[in-house]
Amino acid sequence: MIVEYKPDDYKNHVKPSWCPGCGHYSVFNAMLKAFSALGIPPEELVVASGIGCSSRIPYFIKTYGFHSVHGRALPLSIGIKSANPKVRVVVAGGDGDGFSIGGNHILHTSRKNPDMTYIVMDNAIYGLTKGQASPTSPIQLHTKVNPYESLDEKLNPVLIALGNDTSFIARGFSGNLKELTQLVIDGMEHRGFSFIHVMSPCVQYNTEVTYESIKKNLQPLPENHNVTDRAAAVYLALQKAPMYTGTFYNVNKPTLTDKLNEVRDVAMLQESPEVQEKEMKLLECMMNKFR
Amino acid sequence: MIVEYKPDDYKNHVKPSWCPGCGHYSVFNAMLKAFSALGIPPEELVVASGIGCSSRIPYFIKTYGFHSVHGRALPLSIGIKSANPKVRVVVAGGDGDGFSIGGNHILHTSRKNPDMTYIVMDNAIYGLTKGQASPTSPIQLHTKVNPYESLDEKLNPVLIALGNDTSFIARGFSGNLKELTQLVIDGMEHRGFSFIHVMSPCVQYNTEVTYESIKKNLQPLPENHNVTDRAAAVYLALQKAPMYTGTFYNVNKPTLTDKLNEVRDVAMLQESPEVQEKEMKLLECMMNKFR
Amino acid sequence: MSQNNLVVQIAGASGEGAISAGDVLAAAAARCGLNVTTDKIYPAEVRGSGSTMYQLRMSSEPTWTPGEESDLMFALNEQILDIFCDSIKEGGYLFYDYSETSIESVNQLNLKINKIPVPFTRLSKEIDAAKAKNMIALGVFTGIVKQVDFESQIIKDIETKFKHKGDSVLNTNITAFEAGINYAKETIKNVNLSQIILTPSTDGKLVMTGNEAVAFGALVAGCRFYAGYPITPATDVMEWIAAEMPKLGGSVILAEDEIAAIIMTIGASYAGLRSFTATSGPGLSLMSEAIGLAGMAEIPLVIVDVQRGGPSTGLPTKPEQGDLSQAVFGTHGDTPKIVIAPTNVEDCFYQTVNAFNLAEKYQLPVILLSDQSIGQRRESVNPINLKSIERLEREWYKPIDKTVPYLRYGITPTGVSPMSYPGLAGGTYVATGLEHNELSAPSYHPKVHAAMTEKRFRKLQYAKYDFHSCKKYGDPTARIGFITWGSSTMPVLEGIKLAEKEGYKAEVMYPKILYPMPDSWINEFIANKDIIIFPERNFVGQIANIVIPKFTLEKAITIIRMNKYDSQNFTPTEIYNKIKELCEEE
Amino acid sequence: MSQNNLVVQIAGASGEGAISAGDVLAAAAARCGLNVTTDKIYPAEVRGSGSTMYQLRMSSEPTWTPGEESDLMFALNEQILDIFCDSIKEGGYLFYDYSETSIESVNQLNLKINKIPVPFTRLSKEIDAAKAKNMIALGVFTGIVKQVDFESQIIKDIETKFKHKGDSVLNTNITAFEAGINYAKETIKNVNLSQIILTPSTDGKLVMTGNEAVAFGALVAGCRFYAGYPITPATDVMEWIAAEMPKLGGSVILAEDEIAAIIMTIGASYAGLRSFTATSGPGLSLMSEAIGLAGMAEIPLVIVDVQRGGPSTGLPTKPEQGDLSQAVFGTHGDTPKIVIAPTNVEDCFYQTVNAFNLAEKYQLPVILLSDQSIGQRRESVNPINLKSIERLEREWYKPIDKTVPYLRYGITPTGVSPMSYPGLAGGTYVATGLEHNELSAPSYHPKVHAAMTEKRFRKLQYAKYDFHSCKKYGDPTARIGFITWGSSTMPVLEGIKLAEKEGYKAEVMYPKILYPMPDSWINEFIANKDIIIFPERNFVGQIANIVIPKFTLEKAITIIRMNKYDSQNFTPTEIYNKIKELCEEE
Ligand SMILES: Cc1ncc(C[n+]2csc(CCOP(=O)(O)OP(=O)(O)O)c2C)c(N)n1
Ligand SMILES: Cc1ncc(C[n+]2csc(CCOP(=O)(O)OP(=O)(O)O)c2C)c(N)n1
Ligand code: SF4
Ligand code: SF4
Ligand SMILES: [Mg+2]
Ligand SMILES: [Mg+2]
Repeated sequence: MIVEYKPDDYKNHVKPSWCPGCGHYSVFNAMLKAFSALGIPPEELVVASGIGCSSRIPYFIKTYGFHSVHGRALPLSIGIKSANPKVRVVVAGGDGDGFSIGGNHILHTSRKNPDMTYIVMDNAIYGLTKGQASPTSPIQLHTKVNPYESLDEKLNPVLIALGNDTSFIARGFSGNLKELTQLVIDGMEHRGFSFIHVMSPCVQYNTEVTYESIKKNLQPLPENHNVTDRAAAVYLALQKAPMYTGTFYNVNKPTLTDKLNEVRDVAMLQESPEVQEKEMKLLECMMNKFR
Repeated sequence: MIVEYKPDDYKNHVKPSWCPGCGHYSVFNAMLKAFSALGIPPEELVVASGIGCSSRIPYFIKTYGFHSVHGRALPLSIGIKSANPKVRVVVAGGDGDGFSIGGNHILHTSRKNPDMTYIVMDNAIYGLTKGQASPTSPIQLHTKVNPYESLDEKLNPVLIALGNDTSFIARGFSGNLKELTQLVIDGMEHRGFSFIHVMSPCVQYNTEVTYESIKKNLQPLPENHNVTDRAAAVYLALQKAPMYTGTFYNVNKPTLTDKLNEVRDVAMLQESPEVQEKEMKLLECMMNKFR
Repeated sequence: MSQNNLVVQIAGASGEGAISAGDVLAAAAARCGLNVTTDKIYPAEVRGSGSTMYQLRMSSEPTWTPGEESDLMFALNEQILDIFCDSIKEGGYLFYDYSETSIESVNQLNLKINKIPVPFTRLSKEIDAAKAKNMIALGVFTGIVKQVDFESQIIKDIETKFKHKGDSVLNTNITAFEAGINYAKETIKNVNLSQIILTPSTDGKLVMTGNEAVAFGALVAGCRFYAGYPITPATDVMEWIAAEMPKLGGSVILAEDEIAAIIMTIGASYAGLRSFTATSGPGLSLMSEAIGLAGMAEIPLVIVDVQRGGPSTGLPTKPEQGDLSQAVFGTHGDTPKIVIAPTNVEDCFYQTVNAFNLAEKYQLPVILLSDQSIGQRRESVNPINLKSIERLEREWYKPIDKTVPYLRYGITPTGVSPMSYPGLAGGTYVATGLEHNELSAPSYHPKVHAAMTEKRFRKLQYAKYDFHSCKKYGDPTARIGFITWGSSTMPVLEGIKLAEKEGYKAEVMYPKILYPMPDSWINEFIANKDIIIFPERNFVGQIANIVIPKFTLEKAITIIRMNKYDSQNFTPTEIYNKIKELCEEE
Repeated sequence: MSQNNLVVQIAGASGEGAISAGDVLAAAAARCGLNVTTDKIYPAEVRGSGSTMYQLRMSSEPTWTPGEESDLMFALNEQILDIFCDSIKEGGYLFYDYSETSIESVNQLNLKINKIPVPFTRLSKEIDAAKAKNMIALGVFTGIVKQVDFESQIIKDIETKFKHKGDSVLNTNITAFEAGINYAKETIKNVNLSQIILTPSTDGKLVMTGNEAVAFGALVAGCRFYAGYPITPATDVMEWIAAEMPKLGGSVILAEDEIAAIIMTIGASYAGLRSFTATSGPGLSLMSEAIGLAGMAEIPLVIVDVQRGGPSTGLPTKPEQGDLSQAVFGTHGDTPKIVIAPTNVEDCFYQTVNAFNLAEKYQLPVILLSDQSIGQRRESVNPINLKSIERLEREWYKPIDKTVPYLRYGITPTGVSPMSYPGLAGGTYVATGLEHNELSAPSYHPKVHAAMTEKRFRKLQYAKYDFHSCKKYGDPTARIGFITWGSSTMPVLEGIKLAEKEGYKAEVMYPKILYPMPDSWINEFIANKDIIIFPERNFVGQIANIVIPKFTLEKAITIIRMNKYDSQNFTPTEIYNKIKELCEEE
């Protein structure tokens, strides 16, 4: 018998506590719908996060969850996925969490290509700490920590992921739930590390990056875009107006699980067949190397 | 009277302790020659580094120096440069220091564009800790920490810098001192953050990335390459064979010092002219805001 | 019985402006020349989520704590009655929203208090100021508290607070305030506050939060570089500094994380500027490695930790004194550093100045341990004589004889060696985290390591008795002694005062410099005590663990660890009760 | 006077293979059934840079330390005579390179030792093995030490060591070894070692370094996940694990830094696997924040810190016991954790097993404090009965009644709550670093925070008396007591033994679990002591600071901090002298 899960089946007893209108609701809904569409039992899912308004999402979802520390959800999830390759891991967080303190981990996670999905809810602000400039804040956004001029150019998450050779790269928008749900599904179905950059406005603190300002500038990627052409994807990601949504890049590479399995196989060739798969025997062989 | 400094004038009483043949000697020599060519008095130079064989370089140079902690030479140097904008800052380190633990700082330093030069001596290995795989190690290089298969794809430093929009990006080779010296000079003359990726072999621990293996694959950038064209630079950086040397990218943007000065000017407009530039008056005005 | 202080509470749901009204009143009282201490109380989230209470004590005497029970409470809505009303003093006054509150819920408050109906909601609607109930409350307060003329000061403050929101908002608030005054004068007759005596001093006081005091203190101490990363409850330090420091030619940098932040400040200090960063527990943990670097490379540096509930992400908006052990010991290896803690808002200013002076004088990292309760609480501060604030200069290297090599890490009797800075001819050296010789070249020689370790720690021998920063209060002949620190200090002082009035004797010692701990002062203090009590707001007894190893005991002594770990402040009554209990045990 | 142990030193310049010869000899002696302890001594860099000495003690009795003076020294070149020769025992033998060493430099060694010329260089050239002087030395050793038949074991070891370098290298080394034996048998007549009694046990022993013992211990304890970042002197833990763990189905991941490394292990443990990471001081500092997360979220985890000289980058290749304070206190907030320290190589194995069992049983981070001296020293280890090693299971959650919600953080009498793992139906919850209620939802309620803090620390009440891991040695009636830890323990034991022989009494207590400190055991120990001495290799007295606050004293006691901070090990003689001095003071 195949059990079907409705989006609501993934809702936890803890209710989302975001401000009314916050873009993160939409990401939450897209995730529930995607889980349902993929029919994954709740206990086979882990939603992991760092710290931020966006990173509170595990509490609201009735799967396994881990609300860890600021910026570290990716290495956390590498640990989870390698230790327990059968579970599906979705990492969710904010632009501050992911691109500021956590920026290095996207790069190194891409190099390992674990089979998991990373969703960044980018509101170009630090929401939880009440509104400071983030790495994606436009230079004209003045907040209390940069009240006059900004010292930092904003970064381009899709471009950076392309530089990292992340194996699946897409951009969505909280104002377009349908497209976003599909991107989450596609990302989760991708075998390898998928990165989904979601424009997800903070209605409380960001006066520059709003539903309207984003929507005006958004456009789906050209239909003929070849998602395996990295140079073409870079070219499209470099465009500031319009800003494209959809899947920029999608290539197949061995996943971390594949590689770990291969390591185990090759390592085992060092040992004689009779000890293989007998833990005690293997440990004794190892001990005897000290003789 | 203009004092002239010979390369040897920048040598310290502590002698380089690298293995004979180590690529880092060449970077050391290129730096001394560049300092001399630019005629900078030793006391107006700061050479800052993290930890690694490469990062030991400040001891060997008779300028100001800072041998800090692993991976943090860039933010350290931002502090130095903002506090003391008149000094020239050169940051030097290794691939482990810069791309592994320190990877995030290249990104965020690029966003600030401080007027300083960052030289990475890339030997695709952790030299100081006696030979473990680094983020630029080719997948076929097996070391004691990855004796069977590698889990990590190597990263492409020039491509990543392009993703970060670093304002000057070049690649050199320890086997070509003349080109390297010129790149260091060009980087230091660039107004803004310059990143110089140097292929600098470890003769002790890296059996794959050697003078020969590098040289075979190296080629100068096409003469007609337009250094302000980021997409073109990305295309060239994506090439694996040949691997290009020379300047990939060079654009002008406001430097951190420019931006800090602008912040000060705008901030000062908040205060009445009679208190400006009188420190005690300004502090009293600030105190009176608490009344 | 007459009393020389007045405790006021304003309670409301979020959006009703209890906090902004409280801030206005605190500022006005301070400007009138009264001492003021405040507190914001958020009930546990599960009950009445979103409600807050602003508590404020004003007096012509120093206000050590915001008080325990209130004389006057203004309750802006019905729900909060249940949550907060038991904090009104017997005989105190509750002003409740007559128009909205059911008579049953008022009657049901079975307390010996006076319940005064005020039609907050109706009045606010009448004047078209539905969002200004809080200002009506302030008006009522002004109408009934006649000891001081608050009116003009409150108006001035409403102006500061609302002028950037435009004339219409400003006028609405002023109209509401006036409406409250008029209502009180015309309608409220049965309030008698004649027992409260408030005699303001003639020169007005400043009012600020602990975080603002730290930020301002840094500027006055000559600090011209800040790098930081936002974190509750420390972000306001950066926000204040970002607006003001550039005017003095300084640099404020938003870093990508706390590691980058502190390393930037190390770079700036190396380059010659006084510099600092502010954070809370998680950030302090991330800074551990860099603090060790500053200790080894002998770089002056101030790190402010506005402590919050822990461990881990913990309780970001709640106070706790849980980071002392981490501040003192939280770096690998033997790291020389100084840890210092202010006791209230005013002290935040002065201890910040001390922190910079200590850092510069001894060339090492200084950690200032504030916490959410003093960091975000508003208090009056006596006007500061800026010219009298001393700035100790770093001992700069002055190259004289070019043939003598510069010994950056020269071994000296005090442990302090003159420092140069980039740009100074003849002063080049390498600042380093490796063990090194006097010339700053790496050295692992056993004798060098031993001598350099001694050099670095020699500085602490001097620092621990510096700035006379170990204070006492109470009866020196008492056999009960308290040793406490930081934000637990004021409730202890007040508790001892309460006990004294009842004839129970106790004395407290509260070091401001917590590490290095001034052993001889501690031992003098405990010499004639039989009992030492360590009140602190953490579980493991962090100051107790640091002080006890310093005891050189001639006799057995009873040690009592008094730990509070529910994120609440100590109350003076708790301290009083402890003293009483111990005195009566005899 | 007869003696039951033999101390051998092999000294040479880098490239002359003193270390590899020492390793071969250590392995051979262990396989012959002798106890062996070794040490590598690098002289201070400024003098004789690049020289090393391998010291090795073998005995049928347990070899607690590598000994202080040698019976036999093999000096492979002339320069090192000056550096190392004063460590030869009076009456001991120096074998120097006759062919190369000038007779003046030998004569000038004004020592009461026997100087035996051996033409190392000439012999090696004769057999075309210029790089195998070290093997000739091993041969000479084998030729003169007739108590045990080392020959076949040494050949076996030379084979293991050189077989991957090809037959020619292997044969050269064996030829050189044989040449040494022949030379000794034929030419060296005036060596008399008859006073040395070595009676090997019949079953051979293992030989390994402390880092290898840790790595192997982890595998035996059931650990199947490792993530790490290279750092001296801990890297060899990862290098050993990387080769072996995959065979058991485990995962070994090279992380981008220490923060990522520990967070990966937290993820793996959450997902159900025993996991660990190994690092040294700078890495431990970077891990502070994550250790707090593991404490708060109650994730079992082992962190190995192979300590090196500090602070900061410090002295990467030298040992020090400077990270104890950091291990215990180096996290913001009140963090529950366990700190444990092995005393020698064999103990590295068993304490690692304990560390995993403690972590799993109490669901918290356990820090194992090794150091460079035991981590990288080779010692014999008694063969391990693998089947007898107990693996304590985590208390897993077993969903029975679906209507009962799963309380991941349920408050229990022991503080331990059953844990589920991803994949288990009915066990979903959110692991979190925020304060939370039993259901794992965030809660800042004061009562919840207090109750959860108590729950987390309740575990430590049980852990501190677990595994009977507080050991004693010496005379229980002695009035002199030592309290020490980790790698300082063995020299203290040997020093007490030396003192006993002279009639001076002392006793030592050496806890393996250092935090939580077992108070009642400590107080029992000190009850009849007048003097407590804390020998440890750091400046500030880190174990003293942790133990002293636990004292419940009925009387005054003399506390002596005996700190060594030049990165050298204690010698038994130093301990002996201290005991003697104190006994004679009386
Ligand atoms: C180590 C550490 N530093 C800083 C913080 C404070 N902090 C919490 S969330 C946050 C940024 C949140 O921004 P983002 O990730 O964009 O999430 P959003 O709230 O905007 O959804 C910061 C700086 C922290 N919790 N831990
Ligand atoms: C926090 C920290 N982690 C790890 C180390 C150990 N370590 C020292 S240098 C180094 C890597 C050096 O590699 P690289 O930067 O490439 O320099 P190279 O020696 O190859 O020139 C490592 C891992 C350290 N010193 N500090
Ligand atoms: S503050 Fe911003 S990001 Fe946070 S919940 Fe509100 S709208 Fe969303
Ligand atoms: S180990 Fe490698 S990187 Fe280090 S000095 Fe030797 S050759 Fe250079
Ligand atoms: Mg955000
Ligand atoms: Mg390298």
